[in-house]
Amino acid sequence: MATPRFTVTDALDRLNERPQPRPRIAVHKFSSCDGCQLAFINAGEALLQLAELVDIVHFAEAGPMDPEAAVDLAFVEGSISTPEEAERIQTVRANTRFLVSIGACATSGGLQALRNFNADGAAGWTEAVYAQPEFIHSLDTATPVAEHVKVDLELWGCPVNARQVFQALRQLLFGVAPVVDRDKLCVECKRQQHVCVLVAKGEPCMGPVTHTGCGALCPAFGRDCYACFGPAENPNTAALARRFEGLGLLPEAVARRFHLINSHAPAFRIEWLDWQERS
Amino acid sequence: MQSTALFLPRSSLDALIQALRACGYERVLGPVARDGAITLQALDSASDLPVGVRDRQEPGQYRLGHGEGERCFAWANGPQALKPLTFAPRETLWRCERDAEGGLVFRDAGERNVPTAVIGVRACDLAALKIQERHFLKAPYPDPRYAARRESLFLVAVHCSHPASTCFCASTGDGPRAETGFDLALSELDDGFVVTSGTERGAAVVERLELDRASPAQTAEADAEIEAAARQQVRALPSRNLRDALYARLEHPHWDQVGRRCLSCGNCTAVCPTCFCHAEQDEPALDGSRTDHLRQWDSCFTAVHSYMGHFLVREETRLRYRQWLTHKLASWHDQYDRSGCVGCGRCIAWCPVGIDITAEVEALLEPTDA
Amino acid sequence: MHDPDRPVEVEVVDRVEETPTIYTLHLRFTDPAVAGSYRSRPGQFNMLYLYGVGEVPISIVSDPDFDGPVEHTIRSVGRVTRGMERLRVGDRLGLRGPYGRGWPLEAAEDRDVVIVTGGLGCAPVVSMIRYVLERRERFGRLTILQGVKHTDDLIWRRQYEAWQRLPNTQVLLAADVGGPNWPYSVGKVTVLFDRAGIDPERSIVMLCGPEIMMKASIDRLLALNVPPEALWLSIERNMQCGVGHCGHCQVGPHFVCQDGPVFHYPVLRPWLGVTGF
Amino acid sequence: MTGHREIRIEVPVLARVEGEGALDLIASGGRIETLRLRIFEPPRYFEKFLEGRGYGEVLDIVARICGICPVAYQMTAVQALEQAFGVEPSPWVLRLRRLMYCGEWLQSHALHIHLLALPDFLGFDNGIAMAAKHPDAVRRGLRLQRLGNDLIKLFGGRSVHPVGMRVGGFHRAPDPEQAARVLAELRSALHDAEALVGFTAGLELPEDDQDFLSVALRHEHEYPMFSGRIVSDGGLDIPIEGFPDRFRESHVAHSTALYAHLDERPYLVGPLARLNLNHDRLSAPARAALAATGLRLPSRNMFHSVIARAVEIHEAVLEAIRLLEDYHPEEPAFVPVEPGAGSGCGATEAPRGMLWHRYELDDEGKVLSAWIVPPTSQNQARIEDDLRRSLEAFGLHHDDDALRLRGETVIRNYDPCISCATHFLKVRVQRH
Ligand SMILES: Cc1cc2nc3c(=O)[nH]c(=O)nc-3n(C[C@H](O)[C@H](O)[C@H](O)COP(=O)(O)OP(=O)(O)OC[C@H]3O[C@@H](n4cnc5c(N)ncnc54)[C@H](O)[C@@H]3O)c2cc1C
Ligand code: SF4
Ligand code: SF4
Ligand code: SF4
Repeated sequence: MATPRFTVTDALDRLNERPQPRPRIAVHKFSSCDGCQLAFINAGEALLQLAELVDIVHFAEAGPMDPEAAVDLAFVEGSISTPEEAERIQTVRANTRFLVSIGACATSGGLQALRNFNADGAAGWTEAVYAQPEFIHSLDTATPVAEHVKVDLELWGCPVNARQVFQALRQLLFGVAPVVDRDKLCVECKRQQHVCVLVAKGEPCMGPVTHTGCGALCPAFGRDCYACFGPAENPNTAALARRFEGLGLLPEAVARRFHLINSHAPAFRIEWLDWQERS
Repeated sequence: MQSTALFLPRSSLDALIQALRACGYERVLGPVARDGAITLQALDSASDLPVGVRDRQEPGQYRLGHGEGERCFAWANGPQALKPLTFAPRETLWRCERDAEGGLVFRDAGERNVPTAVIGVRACDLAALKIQERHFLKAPYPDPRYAARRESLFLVAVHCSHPASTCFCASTGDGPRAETGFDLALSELDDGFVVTSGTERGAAVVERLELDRASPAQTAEADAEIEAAARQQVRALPSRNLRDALYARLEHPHWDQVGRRCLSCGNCTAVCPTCFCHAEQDEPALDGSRTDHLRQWDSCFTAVHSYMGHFLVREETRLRYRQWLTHKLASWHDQYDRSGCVGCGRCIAWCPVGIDITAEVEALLEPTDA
Repeated sequence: MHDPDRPVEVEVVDRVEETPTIYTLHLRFTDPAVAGSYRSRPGQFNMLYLYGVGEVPISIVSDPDFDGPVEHTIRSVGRVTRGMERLRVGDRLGLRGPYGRGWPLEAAEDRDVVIVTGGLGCAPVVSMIRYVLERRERFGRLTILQGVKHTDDLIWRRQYEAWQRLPNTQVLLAADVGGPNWPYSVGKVTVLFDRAGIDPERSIVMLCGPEIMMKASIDRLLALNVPPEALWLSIERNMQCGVGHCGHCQVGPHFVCQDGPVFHYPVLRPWLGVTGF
Repeated sequence: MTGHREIRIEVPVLARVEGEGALDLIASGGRIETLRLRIFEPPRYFEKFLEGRGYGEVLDIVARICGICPVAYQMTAVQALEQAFGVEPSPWVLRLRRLMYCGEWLQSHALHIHLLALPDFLGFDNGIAMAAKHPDAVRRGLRLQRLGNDLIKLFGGRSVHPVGMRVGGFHRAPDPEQAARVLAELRSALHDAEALVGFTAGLELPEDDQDFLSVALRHEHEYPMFSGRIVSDGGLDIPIEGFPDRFRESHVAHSTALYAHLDERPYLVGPLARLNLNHDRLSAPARAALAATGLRLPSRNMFHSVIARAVEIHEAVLEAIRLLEDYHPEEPAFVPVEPGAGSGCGATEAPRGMLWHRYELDDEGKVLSAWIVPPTSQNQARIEDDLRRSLEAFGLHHDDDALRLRGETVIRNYDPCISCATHFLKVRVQRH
């Protein structure tokens, strides 16, 4: 469905019905690089300001520890990749009024979702990587949070942008649904007035199918976007892939463009499969 | 106002830049080759200009290269016209502060516009500027921000002598000669420029340079180059008014065909010098005490453009493309008495998949059985 | 130059809960100078601004000649309107307006006014109904035709019943699905036209509601020989600025915010029902 | 009561460390029976993902191993790939890389000192709670951390997974205006950075001397960041290529991270190891500030790690100022790269210690195999060793809470980055 989801009605009502004026928030970590939590930890002054607006009851990396506490708002980083995580995410959901998944790992499985495409499952890899594979408990897949529990708001990106997170948080504190902008990166790239690297250099830029949010960083550095924010709304991946082929990429290289950080996201998965078969 | 043609030797180009500064234009912008394209940047001196640089533009492709000689305007337009200077890609419209009692105070964002001279404006850019002025400054709600920014500009046009393969301004009647709307206009010859002024303030700037009159041979050469430029154009729109033809083809099967190629990425609308769609958004401070109300470029290719809560008026790409094309080439006639296309060809060159408006129109006009 | 994008502050002086999802806000300008110069027409709208959240176009339902607060009846559907639902007396908002063209008051004088609305009640026509009722002598018969999906969707049922009892006023209601407590018609709003006894010569028709409903009604009205020139309709499109700049509200060549939201049917005819416009 | 108390301490999730780990401790009769630092960060198989990818994709992939030190991963990988292709980056590129790396040291160390470690020494649960009582200290930390992030952003647009590096150099030279702004910020932060050295040295740190082996890079004249030989205070002095001959990794049941040993011994990498081995390479002002604290080096007290971090912050600020002062952009900001079959290895000093990579590539420049040894897995054996000794030295008569806190404090000295630790390597018994 291409229609933007602006309304998060039930969960928002639950959030707005919280008894205490200061919301209680938690930041949970699943399989991830910790980079998305840094949106908070790197926020500097804003982090201290936040601590005055809300009670941060659980945020292991920043210190507060109470993983099982009931909260109003839970931020979840990371994908679900072990049996323990599959259970823990249920507890997190049960304990929060509103759940926001942050980052590519949580919204699409992230980079580690590449394991989902391994023919012999993750087990095969465990054997290859570990001396004692029997010590490793891992699922065959790394999947987005929304494949396990109901998610009320998804913030994409690897990593999420701090501005994105704080704007969403501010809107939730106002009691309204955050704006989720799923426009293509090109829209922002042009606002920033970068010279298009696809047109001017023939680079296989993923911008035309990628969700905006980063501020068009890669084109700002004169390089092609590698889609760390995942698919935009209404992405015409097929037309872009054909264009990449026209730029001289082999089918296998075209396939890889869609098979990196958000490989598990349906729009990219389909395109990867298609070009994988051609190569 | 039509002034006498003067001649500015190439070596005096710096003097022109100085004269503009002396007349109070704190910022002098001009073409600079950067990141593989010719873009408007602040000029320190004439040596920043793209001397000997040539461009090659094709659908979905733009490349810079090097040519012969000293000329620094021997290229067609770059990725943006004047639009970003008058219609800002993102700006704060106003700020609002909320006091402890909940009272709201709305304030101006207080942005100051630097008096700016722009060298190298093309005929198509001027035509587009005039269209946008009509849009943003129309009664009863002229936009004061647009007005102030427009007011702060001094425009030095350069008549086109090197159109790209993507240009078709001759067919829309908007170029390659800059007819009006400039303060000064230049025609580049090998050893210098034929200069005419279009306004009093333009004349005041050149007066400082104490230039000789251009010789008849020089003006003749300049005219010949412009005429040749018109003849060189390989693309064209079939008519200056396609309104009825397009309105009659709203259900043409070709919309599906182009819908399959189009990325709906909005690049065409962003580079189009006449597109004006924008969206507004609030950006409150974390502590909630104040908020900025922003406006930023939007595009009829985005979902939010036609968002109506329970549905999108234009969900499918073909409908978004049709909205764009029929607005540009048809309903613009109803709104502003002319087409919204000035033939600059940017949407062709800067479309990542090279969709060509002239070719799409041609396909739409072809008779079908449907 | 006046800044058409900047709102002024208004205060909520009353709030009426119409249904669980519809509420009416009565707004007072905190600057008396602004209040003194504010003039609107039925069918026009304001851009209402919720602090830190955003602006939405909302029709004005209060009487234009009434000096009191400006009234808006709002349905909670999304970000902004749901946020506004939480406003209480004393809270502040931003307001810009009035914008757009309202109903053709002059053309309606001395004629029978037929109001056709559908869906969950339609604010723009409420302002017109009230306008007529306040100035009863200037208009002929008032006929209100309202269609709803479910019987529960009819808000202001009591209001309709009150209007029904007024002289020279006819109220006809239809629901797609009837029920035990539904004494009115069952079916689409179009089933009401035959019963309404519309005089095609004397009537001016004002429509507001979902576009398919309006399209079907217009077809029916034309079949009853109502001339196209007697038809007016109010439509909605996404609006960011309300002053003809942002481009979102275009329907074909028309900017709904400036050329509408009330359109003369012949003007809008080529675009009505065309997917994508 | 010490004698027969059976102590069972479980810290199910360690707070204030990056990633997720836990500590299990079973002791009885005044002796520790079992002590396990469990790292259960889920496996993420990076070395497998890298296989078959183009060399141009490697930097974007390895960055995602760790959100705290993505630059270290990119720096190490770029070094290995350049070695494999025989590319010599220009001195300009190398200077800028050093500058960018300063940013990461700054942000990582500032974060660790102020938000993660300081609460231990000042008696708070966490940095956020501490901010109310020590707003100045916390704000100073946040300022330094932001400055580090700003430095990284100059080169990559964002501090987590920056996008500006490429094999051969940078995609684009930093914007001079932005660089000038960062330089001004750095200058005004110099005082903070210098004061921090004295401040950390003035903390009441536990006295706990132990015997351990320090390992770090060592360069002829620079404080080590991304070049040099691998040295130890036990006399080791080898080129980085020699790493697999002397260092071994093994896998244990309770951890998804691997344990590394040098000649069968646990060893330390990280700020204290670097400082122990390289304090003579600090710049003069950094050496002076350090001397003023009276700290004697080499130090045998792991709690001095916090001081070492402050010294490195000071050094990073000084170094960044020096490098930015004569900054001028260059176009292009990279040397062209001709990919080809081969292999290369890289070693750099990540904030948490030495990071070692090795890649084998095919003739198109696609990765055939990747081998990554992060600092935290190198430290893991050392941490367990330390815990055992420190807790026994601290005294097992302390109550559970005190033991738990001391245990956590000891672990936090190493600033373990658990996400990093779990990108395990292929354990190849013999490689050469
Ligand atoms: C001229 C006019 C008069 C209106 N009068 C009323 C009225 O009196 N009472 C009432 O309840 N509603 C009225 N509406 C509809 C009302 O504007 C929308 O319901 C409202 O904008 C939804 O905003 P939201 O943020 O709550 O919803 P969301 O679904 O979150 O929408 C997000 C944004 O999209 C835009 N948008 C969404 N739906 C519409 C829409 N239907 N029309 C225009 N923009 C939209 C707005 O900018 C909105 O902020 C009117 C609309 C128009 C155009
Ligand atoms: S989405 Fe990216 S930055 Fe965020 S946790 Fe996952 S890998 Fe790290
Ligand atoms: S550089 Fe990429 S994101 Fe920017 S306009 Fe071009 S294709 Fe789009
Ligand atoms: S441009 Fe693309 S890859 Fe680069 S940061 Fe933005 S979304 Fe990520």
